[in-house]
Amino acid sequence: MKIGVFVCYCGENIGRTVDCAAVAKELSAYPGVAHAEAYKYMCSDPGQNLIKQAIKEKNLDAVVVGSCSPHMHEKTFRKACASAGVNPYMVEIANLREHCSWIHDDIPSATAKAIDLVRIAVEKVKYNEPLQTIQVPVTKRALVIGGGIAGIQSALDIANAGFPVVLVEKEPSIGGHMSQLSETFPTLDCSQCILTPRMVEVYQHSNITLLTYSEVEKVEGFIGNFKVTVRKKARSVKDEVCTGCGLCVQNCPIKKKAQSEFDESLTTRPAIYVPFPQAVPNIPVIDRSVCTYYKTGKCQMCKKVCGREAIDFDQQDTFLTFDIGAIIAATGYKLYKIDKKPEGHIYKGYGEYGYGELKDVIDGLQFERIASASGPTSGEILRPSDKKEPKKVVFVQCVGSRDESKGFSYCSKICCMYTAKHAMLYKHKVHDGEAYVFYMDIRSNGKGYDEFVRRAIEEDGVKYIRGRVSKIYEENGKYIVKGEDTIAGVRMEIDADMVVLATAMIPQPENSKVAQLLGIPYDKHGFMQEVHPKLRPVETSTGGIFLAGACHSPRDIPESVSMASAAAAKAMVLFGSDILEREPVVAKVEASTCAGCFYCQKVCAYSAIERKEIRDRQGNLIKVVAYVNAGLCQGCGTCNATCPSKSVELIGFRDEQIFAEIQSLSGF
Amino acid sequence: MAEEKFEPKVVAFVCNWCTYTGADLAGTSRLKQEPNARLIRVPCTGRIDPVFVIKAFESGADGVLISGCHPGDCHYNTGNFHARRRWTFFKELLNFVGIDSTRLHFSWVSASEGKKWVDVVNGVIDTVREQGPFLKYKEIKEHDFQEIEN
Amino acid sequence: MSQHNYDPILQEIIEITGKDPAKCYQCGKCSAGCPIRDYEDVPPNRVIRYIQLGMYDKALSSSTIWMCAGCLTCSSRCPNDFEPAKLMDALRQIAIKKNIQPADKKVQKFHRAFLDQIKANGRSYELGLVAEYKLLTGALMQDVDVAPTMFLKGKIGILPNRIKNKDKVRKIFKNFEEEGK
Amino acid sequence: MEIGYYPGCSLEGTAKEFDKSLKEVLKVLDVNLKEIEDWSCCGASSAHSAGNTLAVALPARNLKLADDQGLKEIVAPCAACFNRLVTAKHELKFDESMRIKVEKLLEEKTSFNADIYNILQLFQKIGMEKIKENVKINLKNLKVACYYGCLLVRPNDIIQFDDTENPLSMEEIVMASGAQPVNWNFKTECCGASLSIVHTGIVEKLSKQIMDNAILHKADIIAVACPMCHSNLDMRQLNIKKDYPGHKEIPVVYISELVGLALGIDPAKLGLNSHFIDPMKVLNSAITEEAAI
Repeated sequence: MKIGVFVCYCGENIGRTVDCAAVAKELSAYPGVAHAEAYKYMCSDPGQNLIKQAIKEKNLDAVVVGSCSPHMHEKTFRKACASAGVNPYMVEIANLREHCSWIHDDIPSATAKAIDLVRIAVEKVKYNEPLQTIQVPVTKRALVIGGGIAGIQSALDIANAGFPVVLVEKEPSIGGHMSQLSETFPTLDCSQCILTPRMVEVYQHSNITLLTYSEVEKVEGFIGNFKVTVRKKARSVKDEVCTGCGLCVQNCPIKKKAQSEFDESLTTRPAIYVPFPQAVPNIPVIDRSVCTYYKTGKCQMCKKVCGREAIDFDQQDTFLTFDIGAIIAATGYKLYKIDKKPEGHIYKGYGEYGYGELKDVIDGLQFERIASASGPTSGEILRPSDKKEPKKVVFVQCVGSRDESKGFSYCSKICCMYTAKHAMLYKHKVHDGEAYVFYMDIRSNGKGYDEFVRRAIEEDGVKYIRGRVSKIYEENGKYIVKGEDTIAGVRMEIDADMVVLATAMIPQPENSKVAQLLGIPYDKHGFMQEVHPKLRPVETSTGGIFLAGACHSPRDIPESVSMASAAAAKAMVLFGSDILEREPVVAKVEASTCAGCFYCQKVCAYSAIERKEIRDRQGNLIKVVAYVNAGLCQGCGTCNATCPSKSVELIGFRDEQIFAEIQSLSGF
Repeated sequence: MAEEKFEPKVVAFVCNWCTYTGADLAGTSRLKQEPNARLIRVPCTGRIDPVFVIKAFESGADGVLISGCHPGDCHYNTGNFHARRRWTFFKELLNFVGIDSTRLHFSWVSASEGKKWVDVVNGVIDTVREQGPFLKYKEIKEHDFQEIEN
Repeated sequence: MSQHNYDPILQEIIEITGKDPAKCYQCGKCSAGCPIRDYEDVPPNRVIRYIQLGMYDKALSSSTIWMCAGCLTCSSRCPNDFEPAKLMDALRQIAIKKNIQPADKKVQKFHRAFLDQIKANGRSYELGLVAEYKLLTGALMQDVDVAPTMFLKGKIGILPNRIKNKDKVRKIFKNFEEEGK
Repeated sequence: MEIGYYPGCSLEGTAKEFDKSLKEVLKVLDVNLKEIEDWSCCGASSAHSAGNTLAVALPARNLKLADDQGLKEIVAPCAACFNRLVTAKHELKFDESMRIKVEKLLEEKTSFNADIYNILQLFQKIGMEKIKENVKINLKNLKVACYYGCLLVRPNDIIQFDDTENPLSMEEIVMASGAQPVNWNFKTECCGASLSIVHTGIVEKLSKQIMDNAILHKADIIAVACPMCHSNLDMRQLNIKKDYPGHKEIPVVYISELVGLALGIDPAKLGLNSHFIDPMKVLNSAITEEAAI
C-alpha cells in the first residue's frame, strides 16, 4: 500500500508549536509511506490540488492528513481524494491542531506528539478498506401517532404536499386536548371553532388514512423502510355502515356508570357513546367495561334501535400493516393529578391540598369544561359540588411544576397563560366575583402574552398574589386557602368558593411505551428526547423518527403547531429523494464463526441485530447466527466489543485497525 | 527509582461524540495540557474491548484512560451504559492478571466540558507520574505468558 | 454543593444544615404554612432571603429564629427540597455563639434552663425547669393558676428524678462546650 | 412479647397518665415493657438550638444503653423523644463525620441497632386483631378526632411513618377499639409545642384553632400520642376558657387511655381522672347511651 502523508501548518496555528516540516520528514521514512510533505493551508484549493496531484503522480492508495480536527475537514479531504480516485474511506485525519498545537507550548514535545499522532493514523489506514456508502430506498408514506392538534397539523402538512399519511389516534375521536378547551389565549378565540374545520379536513383528505380507536402495535425496520402494525380496537360498531345518527347513544339505558373523559369526570356518559358532538369520526364506540350486554348478555337496546345494523357485539380487534418511510410521534400530554400516590411512585401527591378529595378544588382542564359553551354547565361558571356560582375563586399556579419534592423540577410553561385566561373568563362571566391568582413567577414570553396577563390584572381586576399556597382545606362549604404574599410579607388566608389548580403537564402514560416501540430515548418523566436541543429539536436519535408537540415537553398550541410543521418538513425532506445515502460505518457478522449466542442482540440499542438461519443445500437448518440490519445499525460498535467469539466487526473501526493504532504507540 | 525524569505514557480511548469533541473544545479554547496523552478515537465507549486496554499496557502505556459521554447522554442511547457494566467487571480481571487496576481511569466528559477534559487528562498524567513507570506487564509477558503458552 | 460563595458564615450554615440556602427560590410556602407566622417579626422566607443576600445580622437578630416552634411544616412542604426549620436551628446556634441578643430573650432562656436541668440531673425536671426559667426571665406569676392543680394531680414531682450516671451526661455537655471553643 | 421502654422525662411528670395507661393496656395485650436502665433525657427541642452534635449525643447515649442491655426494639411513647431518637439514629448511620464527633462527646463508641417505635407503631405491631379481640366496652358512639401533631410524622424522609398531611394509623387504632374517628383538617397542625411555657398566649391560640376544628367536625374528644400536645390542649384549655369566652370545652386523652377504656380497664388506673378537662362525662355518656340501646 502506498500512503501519502500531508501535514498542514494551518497558517501559524499548527506551525507555531509543531515543526511541520520535521513531521513530514520523519514520516517520509516511515514504513508504507510513499510520499510526505507539509503545506501552509491543506484545506485550501491549492492544498487540495497538492494532494490530488500527489495521488496521481505517486499512485497513492491511501492518504493521511495531519491537520485540524476530523470534525472540521474530514469530509473536505475525503471528497478531494475521491475526486482523485482514492476511495474516501482510505483517508484518515491526525488531529494536530485541537489536540496538539493549540494545547501545548513546548515545540520539541509538541512535535514529537504530532509525529505520534500521524503514525497512529498511518497505522490505521494500512488496515482500512475501500467502502461504499450504503444506499436504501425510501417509502414515501408517513405515520403520525396521535391525533391532537400537533398530529393533525403534521398530517395535513404532509398530505397537502402530496404524500400519503396514516394518522393513528388511540381515542374514539381526533382533536385531543384542544377540543376540550373553552377559549384560547391570548386572543380568546373559541378553541373548537378553530379546531373543528381542521378535524374535518383530516377526515376528508384523500391522502390521509385516519385510524381512530387504534394503537401502534409494532414498529420494525428503519429510516425510509419501516413496517408498522396498527391495532384497530374493536368499536363494536361497524364504522363503514354507521351513519352517526346517534339513536343508539340516546337509547342506551346505562347513563351514569361511566365518567365522561371529555368532560374530565364532571359528567357521566352512556356505555355507547361519541366523546363529544363534533367528534371526528362521528361514530360511537361501546365501552365494554360498563355495557350491560357484555356483563349479562341482555339489553342490546342499541342494536334494536339501529336501522343500519351497525352494532356488532362480536367485533374483534383487527391488525393493519403499513410500509412507512417516516414516523412522527405526537402523543401529547395529560395533567398531573394531585391524589395520593403509591409508595415508590416518581411523583408525590399533594396532601396539603387534600389529595384531590375536595370537590370544588379542580384542575385546569376541568375549569375549561366548566367555562366551555359546550360543557356541562353550558359555559356558566358553577362549582361542581352544589352547582352554585362561586363568588370567590382562587387559582393556584405551579401545582406539581417546579416542585422537586413532588418529583417535578420543570416548569410546565403554559399554566401562567391559561391561569390568566381562566381568571379573565371568570371575571367576564361573574362580574361581582373575586379572582385571586397565587403565582411564583409570571412566565408570559410569547407574542401578546405579557399584554394579556397585564390586561387580566389592570382591566379585569384579577388579584395576583406572589407566593405558593401552603394548605387548602374545607370548612363549612368554603375552601380555606392559606398563602403568603411574599412581596408585602403578609399572610393571605382566603375563604374561597372554588379553587383551580394549574397542575403540571406530564406526558401521556403511554409515552414511554411508544418511545420504546420506536426505539427513541425519553427522559425520566417520560418526555421524548430530541437528538440536539438547539439544532435538531424535532429529530430523534433514530433516523426517520420525528417529534411534534407536548410529547417532547410542555408547550402551548402555537408552539405545538410550529413543531408539528417542522416535523412534517423533516419527513418531507426525507421524501424528497428516492434513495438514502448513509455512512458505511456499520457492524457486520462473520457467520462462519458466529456461535449464535446473541449477546450482541442484547446490547444493541437499535434492535439492529436479527436472527438468520443458515441451511445446507438440502434445506436442513445448520445454525442460527446473528445478522446486522445495516439500515438500523448506527455504528456504535458495542456488539463488536461484546462478541465472545469476535465474529462481529464494526466496519471502519475493526479490531485490527485499533490494534494497529495502539501498537504504533509502542515507540512513544 | 532511577533519578532520571520519568515521563508517563497515557493512552486515552475516547468516544467520538462526547469526549473527543470535548477535547476539541479544550483545544479551541487553548487550554494547555501536559503532552503525555495519545488519544484513540472510537465511535462509542461501548466499542472499547477490554483487550484494547491490555494491548495498550503491552505496548508500553503506563496508564490508560477511558472517557465517554455522561450516563444518559450517550449518542447511541445505551453504549456507555454497556461499557460501564463491562468495566466494573474488567477492573477485577485486571487485578487478577496482575495489572494494577489503579492505572486504568474512567471519566465522563461531554462535548461541552473542555475544562473538565483538561483536568481529567492532567490528573491522570499526574497520578501515573506519581505511580512511576509500569513495569509489571513486561514481567508478566516475559514469565507468566510464556508459561501459559508452553 | 454549589461553590458560589466562600463566606465563612454561609459555609457554617451549610455545614450545620446540609443544605445550601441558594436552593430557596422564595416561593413563600414556608411562611404561608408557618403556625407562628403572626408572631414573628420577619417571615421565614425573608430570613432565608437575608441569608442569600449576606445580611446575616438582620437574620440573626430576628425574633423568627427563636419563635420557630420546630414543627417542620415548612421543611416537609418545601417544594425545592430546602429545610427552613434546619436553617432556624443553625441560626440559633450561630446567634448563641456570636452572642447576638434576640429582641425577645425568653425562648433562648427557656432552652438554657432546659439544658441546665439535663446537665444537672440527667433528665429534665419540670419544677426545677419552671423555677429556673422564671428566675431567668422574672416571669414569676405566670402559670400560678395551673401549677397547684398540677401538683394535686401528681403531675409535678417534688424531687428531681436523677439518674445514676449523672457524670456521663455532664461529660457530654462538658465536651460539647469544649467543642465550640 | 417483650420490648424495651424509653419513657422520657414527661412520662415521669406531666404525662404520668400516658405511662400509667400504656402499662395497663400492654398488660392486657401481653406485652412486657423493659425500661432502659439509667436512661437520660433526649434533649428535646432545646438541644438542637444549642448544637447538632449535642442534639445527637444525648439520644445516642440512650441508644447505646439499649444495645448494651440487649434490647432489640424500643418504644418511645413521647413523640418528641421518638423523633429525637430516630433522628439521632439516622444521623449516626448516614453521617460518618457526625458519628465521629458524637463519639468524642460521649467519649465512647456509639451503637444504635435497636428499632425505635412510637406508640402507634407499637399498636400496629401488636395488631388490630389483638385489640379487637380484647375489647370489652362498646365505644361505638364516641367520635374521636385523632391529633398527631408534628413530631410523629415529620420529617417524613427520616421518620418514615405514615402520611405527613393525612395520616391514618391512629384512626385505625381508634376503630379497632370500637370508637369512630372523625375526618378533620388539623391532624398535623402544630400546637406550639415548646413555646408552651414561654409564649403561652400563642400556644393557647394555636390550640384553640385545633380544638375548634375538631369540634366543628363533630368530635366528642381528641386523642393524642404526645405529652406536649396533651399539655397544650388539656392544661392550657383552662386559660383558653378564660381568654376566649364561649370556648366550647373538649376533653383530650392519650390514645392509650382510649384503648384502655375499650379494653375495660378501670378509668382511674388509666389516669383518666388526672386531666384538667374531665373526659369522664363525655366517655360515660357514650358508654351509657350504648347500654341503653
